[in-house]
Amino acid sequence: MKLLYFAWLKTKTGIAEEEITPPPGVTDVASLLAWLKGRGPGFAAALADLSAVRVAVNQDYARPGDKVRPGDEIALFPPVTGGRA
Amino acid sequence: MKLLYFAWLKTKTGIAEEEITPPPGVTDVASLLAWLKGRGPGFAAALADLSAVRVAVNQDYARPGDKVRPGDEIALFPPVTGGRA
Amino acid sequence: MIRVQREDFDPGRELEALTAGNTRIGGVVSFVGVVRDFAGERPLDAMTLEHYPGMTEKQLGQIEREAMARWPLEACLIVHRFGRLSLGDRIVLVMVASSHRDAAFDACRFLVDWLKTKAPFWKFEEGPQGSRWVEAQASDDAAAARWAKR
Amino acid sequence: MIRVQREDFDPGRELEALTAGNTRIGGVVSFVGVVRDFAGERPLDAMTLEHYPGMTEKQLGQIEREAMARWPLEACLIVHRFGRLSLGDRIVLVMVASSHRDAAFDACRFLVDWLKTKAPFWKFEEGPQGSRWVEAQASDDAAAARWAKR
Repeated sequence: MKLLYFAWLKTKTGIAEEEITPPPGVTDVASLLAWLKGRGPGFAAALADLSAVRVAVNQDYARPGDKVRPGDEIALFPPVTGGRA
Repeated sequence: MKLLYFAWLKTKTGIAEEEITPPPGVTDVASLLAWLKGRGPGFAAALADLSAVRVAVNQDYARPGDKVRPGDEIALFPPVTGGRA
Repeated sequence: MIRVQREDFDPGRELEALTAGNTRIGGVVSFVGVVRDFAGERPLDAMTLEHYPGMTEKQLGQIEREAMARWPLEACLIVHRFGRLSLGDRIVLVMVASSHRDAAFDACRFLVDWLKTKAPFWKFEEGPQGSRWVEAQASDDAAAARWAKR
Repeated sequence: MIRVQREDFDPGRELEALTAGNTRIGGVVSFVGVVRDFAGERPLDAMTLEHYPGMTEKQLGQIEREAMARWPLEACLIVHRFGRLSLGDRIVLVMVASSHRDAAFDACRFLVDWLKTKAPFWKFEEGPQGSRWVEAQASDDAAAARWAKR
């Protein structure tokens, strides 16, 4: 499973991209985030407020109940802030 | 008083621009149009349907009751048809 | 700013000129009107736009001032051509710059709707079936009426 | 058509390319987003737009197909820049061509509203008071929500 981090999620975790193999209990977005949170202080800080975190699975926006599978590309990022006029 | 005609009002009257001195009874747009209508067959044809005629007095849109005075620039034209997309 | 001219215009260059040096501008909304073929209605080869010199500038100026009063705009430009135009030629440019995109969109649409009912232009179309003065459309009056103040 | 690029774009040339040879086009509505100074909030020197390559193109493509399905459009273009941008630089171009001006205005505004809530871009602003990641605005979600189908 490939994980990508953007904007301040990249800054706080210190990671842009990584390959991971989560434990068997990780089957959806919510359980993935819960597991990531326990990986260390950087992750705990980055994921402290999940209302400020968006998740994409295979480049589409995903919700907590959406499934994650080996081989998926999962991205974590804050709400988007493109051109603001 | 200067009269201007545009689009098919110019075609039907055969006049683009003229200087006129209407009789004393002509004091507003409505009486001016009534008087013009009697000036000949071209004018009668051009002004047969007044719902298709717009009038401007000194380059502002005017209504039948608006006053006309010596020295005014009066224009007669059909409803405008600028860019139509 | 208002311009009534026979020559074509360059929308990219107009955008540069309109926004140059104003760092409060966050969005620019433009409308470019083009001579199109009314397929299904009647084919068109070319057309001539007649206008009323003097009144055109006066009316466009009034409409522009109205837009500047109703929305927080940084800059505004209307360029309207007259004379003979062929299929695909640009007719009109309306360009509105603001800090806020909503103001720019609303003001641009307001200007385009009003242009079509207030600016003294008349179209004379030439096609294979002959030539004729184009008649006004009730839908244009309806489009302008949606901006009437209540 | 979708383009995500570091380089600037020329709105005039894009207009030419988008409309060339299509005589059904009667109106083109464009939005150009520009890096502006948020006077009163915090001054800005420059910013960097980070994006998610691949997802950006996918999301822009979906939004564009949605617009083409909802309105009778002749052509559509979205160009979005990324990387470091200075005050006054162009960020994004949305250009929509149609036979009918109402469709072009509606579709362009729809695209701009959705871009700001769906396209994976993040702004990192640099100013005299330091640098920071810009936070999302609730007003952008509200703007996109007005297009939700009922």
